[in-house]
Amino acid sequence: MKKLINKPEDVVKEELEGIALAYPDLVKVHFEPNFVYRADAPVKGKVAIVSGGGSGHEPMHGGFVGVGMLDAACPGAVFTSPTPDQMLEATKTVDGGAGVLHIVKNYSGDIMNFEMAADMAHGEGIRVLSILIDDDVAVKDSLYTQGRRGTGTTVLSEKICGAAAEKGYDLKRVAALCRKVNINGRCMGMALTSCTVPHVGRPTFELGEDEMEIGIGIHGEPGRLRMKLKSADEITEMLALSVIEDPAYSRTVREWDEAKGEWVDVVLQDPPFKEGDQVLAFVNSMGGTPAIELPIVYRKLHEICEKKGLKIVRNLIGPYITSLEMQGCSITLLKMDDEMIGLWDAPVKTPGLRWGT
Amino acid sequence: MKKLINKPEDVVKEELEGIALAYPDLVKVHFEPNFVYRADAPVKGKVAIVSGGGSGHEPMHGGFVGVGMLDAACPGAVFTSPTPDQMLEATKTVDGGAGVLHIVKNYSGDIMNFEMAADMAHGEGIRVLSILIDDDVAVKDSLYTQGRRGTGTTVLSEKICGAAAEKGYDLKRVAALCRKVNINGRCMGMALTSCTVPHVGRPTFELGEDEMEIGIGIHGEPGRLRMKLKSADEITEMLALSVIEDPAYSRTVREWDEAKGEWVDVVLQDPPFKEGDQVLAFVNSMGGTPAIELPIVYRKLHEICEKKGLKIVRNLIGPYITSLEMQGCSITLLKMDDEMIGLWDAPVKTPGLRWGT
Amino acid sequence: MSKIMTKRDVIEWLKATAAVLEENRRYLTDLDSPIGDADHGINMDRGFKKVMSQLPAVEDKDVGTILRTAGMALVSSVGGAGGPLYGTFFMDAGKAVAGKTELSDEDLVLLIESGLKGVVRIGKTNLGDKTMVDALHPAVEALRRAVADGVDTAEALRLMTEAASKGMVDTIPMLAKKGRASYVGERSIGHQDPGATSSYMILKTLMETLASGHRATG
Amino acid sequence: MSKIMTKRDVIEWLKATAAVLEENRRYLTDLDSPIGDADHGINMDRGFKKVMSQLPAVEDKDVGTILRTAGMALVSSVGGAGGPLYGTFFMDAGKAVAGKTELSDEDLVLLIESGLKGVVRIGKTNLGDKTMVDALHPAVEALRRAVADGVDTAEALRLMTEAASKGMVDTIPMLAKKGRASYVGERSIGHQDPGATSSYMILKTLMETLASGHRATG
Ligand SMILES: Nc1ncnc2c1ncn2[C@@H]1O[C@H](COP(=O)(O)OP(=O)(O)O)[C@@H](O)[C@H]1O
Ligand SMILES: Nc1ncnc2c1ncn2[C@@H]1O[C@H](COP(=O)(O)OP(=O)(O)O)[C@@H](O)[C@H]1O
Ligand SMILES: [Mg+2]
Ligand SMILES: [Mg+2]
Ligand SMILES: [Mg+2]
Ligand SMILES: [Mg+2]
Repeated sequence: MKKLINKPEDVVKEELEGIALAYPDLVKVHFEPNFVYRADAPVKGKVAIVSGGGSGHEPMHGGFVGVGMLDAACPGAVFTSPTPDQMLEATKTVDGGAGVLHIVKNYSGDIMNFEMAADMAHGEGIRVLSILIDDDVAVKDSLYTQGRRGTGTTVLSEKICGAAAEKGYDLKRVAALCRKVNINGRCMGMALTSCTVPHVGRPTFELGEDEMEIGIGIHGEPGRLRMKLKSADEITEMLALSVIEDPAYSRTVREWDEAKGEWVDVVLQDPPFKEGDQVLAFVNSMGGTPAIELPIVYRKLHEICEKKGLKIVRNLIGPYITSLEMQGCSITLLKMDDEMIGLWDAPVKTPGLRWGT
Repeated sequence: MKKLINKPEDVVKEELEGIALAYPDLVKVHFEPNFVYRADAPVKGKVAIVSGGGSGHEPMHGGFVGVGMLDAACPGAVFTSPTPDQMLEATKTVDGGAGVLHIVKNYSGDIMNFEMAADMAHGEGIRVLSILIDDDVAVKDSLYTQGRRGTGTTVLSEKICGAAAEKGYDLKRVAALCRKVNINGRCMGMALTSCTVPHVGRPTFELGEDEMEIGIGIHGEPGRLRMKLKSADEITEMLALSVIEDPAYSRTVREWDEAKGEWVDVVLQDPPFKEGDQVLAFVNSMGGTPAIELPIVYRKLHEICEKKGLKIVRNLIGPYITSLEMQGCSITLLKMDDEMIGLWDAPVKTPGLRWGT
Repeated sequence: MSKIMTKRDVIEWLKATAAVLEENRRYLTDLDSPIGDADHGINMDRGFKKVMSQLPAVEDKDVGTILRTAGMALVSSVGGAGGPLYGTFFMDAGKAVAGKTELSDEDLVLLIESGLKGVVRIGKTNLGDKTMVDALHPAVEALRRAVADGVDTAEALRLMTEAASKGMVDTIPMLAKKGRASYVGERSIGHQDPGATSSYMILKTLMETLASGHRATG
Repeated sequence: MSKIMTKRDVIEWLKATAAVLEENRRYLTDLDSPIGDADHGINMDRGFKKVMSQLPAVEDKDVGTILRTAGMALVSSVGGAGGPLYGTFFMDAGKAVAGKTELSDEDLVLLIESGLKGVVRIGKTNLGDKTMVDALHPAVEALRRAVADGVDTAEALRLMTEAASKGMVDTIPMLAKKGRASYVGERSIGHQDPGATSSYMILKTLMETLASGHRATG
């Protein structure tokens, strides 16, 4: 295993120490339980947004804490959802009195841990709503399984909802917006190489020199199928068409119902993409794929979107939701409306994403 | 070879096509000869800054074109300096009448090609000054060799000089500032893995599973020595101390003398770092090292700087001057004064670096 | 009803489990590679190390408190799916035997059954989803039946462990419907579920602890 | 003074060089790996392909124009160190024989010597720096001496090529002082310089072209 680390068990702790030293004007770091939070938290009267998940996806989520995005992020061990006490503490720390939105990626672990945390927070009198992100079209069936994973759309929802909270949206409105972002975003990823979990010390899976894995998640979990290596154009076409042509997808998710004071099942349906849609195109590096390759993918994606009548109105290109040093990419398309475009353009000032003032 | 590319010979062309499609508000791309230039070039009355070098170091240089940084960048083939006609055309395209500064990394190829371009531009009546960046302390001797390579300080000089040009500095002043940045910046890099030049198809060098290469350049050229893999703390210490403890370094560089109308030898000397210095600390990923590992390096670097009495007043952490998918990092320290800090903080709006408005 | 398990046995069980999971850290992680994210062994080991660090503070307390403390330690240190599931298993098991310092056969059935119910409640798991429940459920059934039939404790625990083992192996041909393994669809077939495997280990360790415990105390 | 090289020979030389460099693309790149950046063969091949594309437009022109065109094509397509160096080699060689359509022995010496001088001017290269100059310089010396001694052309070219070959091999033990190889310091020792190797190939091709050319024209 070749990594710039010390002991595997210290990776997350030392990473957080580095972040605390590097960005003191943007974030603070709390240890045991571990979470990164806005330097000026709590922001009075503003809805706070908290997310979290396993480490190894940097800059997500810790790198997205700051003005105009997340109020706090809870990093678990590498690829392991964080624990309820992290989320609870983070939630308490950043609540500015207007309530807290939990943005949760759809993995059993994340859901169970975040639900426990939300229940504890409710018990302490804090308003918490949760929105699930489940956008990974590589996972087909939702009826009898966990359903789609949360991938690329997570980053986009954090940016857009963060801007909305900054603008003064109330908790319900931020949650509704997050739900809207989720059902309008779809993602699919692929890997050229595996990644190596520091604690494990060996690649999670073995890929031949001429093989790749399609429909990969962000945890080094295997994809839906393995195939012979293809060209960037062919790979982009496979991912883009899977995303664009994905039919209406419907699933039941659990959300907290404030009026009833209980978790309720909510049925959500993704509207399929259609000609004339305005989209944000997000070409993401899995971590080990360098910057020279991403515009090659974007170029083909642009061509395909044009052919399909989708108009790319914004884009994001780079390593934003990664899988350690895995080489590969994912493509996310998010259907945009004017509200979302405005919020996307709003200033953001975090270690990982920064524009405006 | 596993890369998201189509044909090796099309990598740079297609990358540029992608950049043109992705950032039309920031940059335009000219093909044959290839260069990326500011969307609003030429900016009348502003000194223009042009850099260039082999491809494979993205986002450098093309990703640094835009408001507050470069006016144009000339990408050569992968790891091969661009040709004089690229620099000449770029220079002519962005000259706003106030002259053009060429920022040139100290490699024989870059120097010769840039000198030819400058001579041609002079022949066409364009004011061009050139400043060499040679900051790589891994290269010891300068008396009988090419001297130090240009590495991390290049990025910093482009940001700082870009801001100065934006502020209205005249050509001589921008050049003097660039010279100052260069002699105050030092860098050293290392590799955990080799990179693979697309045209070659195999790793440039072979490293054992437990080996690393210290004092590496940015072209997959071997470093000064190979050793057993060490921890992030040990690696950081090796790099940081090489940079911090590097003695006064003196070399003769060639610069264009406008008054004499010829190239003249200029002797430059780096002042060694000393206690009390304010520095910008730049922890750079070689391309394949993911974001989770860099704060671990930064953390140790911070500790060492503190111990040595250097005060980190600004930092930059991420993949900014890369070597394709190589895993590894480099550390650059740049002694800052108030002028440089102000220029560092000034707004920048490029595909690869963005803050302020 | 004779007491078959003392407070000390419970503590021994947790300690032995911690040792077994440390030993099988790599094995459980390897099982989690082809159909998961290669962390189950790491997670369980981290969790039970945390349990070990919390035990001294409650050694004098009742079985319920000990188990709930273990569960809370797991919830706050494991993360992933394993954290809430095994955390709930032990917290709910602890609640079921709150206040007791010695357990009868029936208490033991109640303890394990309550743990299983907690897992199912939190995980919304069905039998055959290819999870730890596929090991836990048949084990609880076997234990309950044996105790109801008056089988002696050692044999009842053997039957429980055997059922857990069979349930664990039976996950191999299953198509995963819960947890990360469900993402790989058809490719989950042919691999043994790591959670079912750790559950089997925990129950087997229970059997062994009580066997050696009884030997020790005659 | 007899003319030993026609305009057509020059074009054949360039064409044959393009073929040789294409064939040795991998080999030259491999030589550039341990002490450089693994692109010399790629660069030279790209450059001479560009030369080939420019040749048709100047085939009717004089030798000087043909060589200068080749040089400019190299400058504008090779990049790196090789581009300006070989570009200048051919541009300066061309300037030295401007206007001529046939070359004598002495013209050939002048051509190659001017090319070498251009390389040294641009590269600020000294003998022994472990560069192409270490192949070119002894080759020029050998050719000049042979021609001055009245040795016949074929033999003179053989001596030139032999000297280039020896110069090339002599770079192996050298410590590099110019170009990328200088960055690796001591580690440059023991490796043959890629630029010296391509220079040798270009000169060897010249010898072969004139040999076969002379056979062809009797
Ligand atoms: N909904 C569920 N119900 C019961 N068990 C589950 C559920 N989801 C996952 N599991 C169990 O958890 C195990 C994986 O645990 P672990 O690897 O620690 O967590 P993660 O999947 O978050 O990485 C699986 O092998 C499975 O037995
Ligand atoms: N200053 C110089 N003078 C003469 N030849 C040089 C000089 N610098 C480099 N070279 C030659 O150039 C060769 C490398 O060419 P190439 O690989 O194409 O360029 P680069 O080093 O820019 O990648 C070296 O092997 C050496 O022979
Ligand atoms: Mg996990
Ligand atoms: Mg090169
Ligand atoms: Mg797992
Ligand atoms: Mg080279």
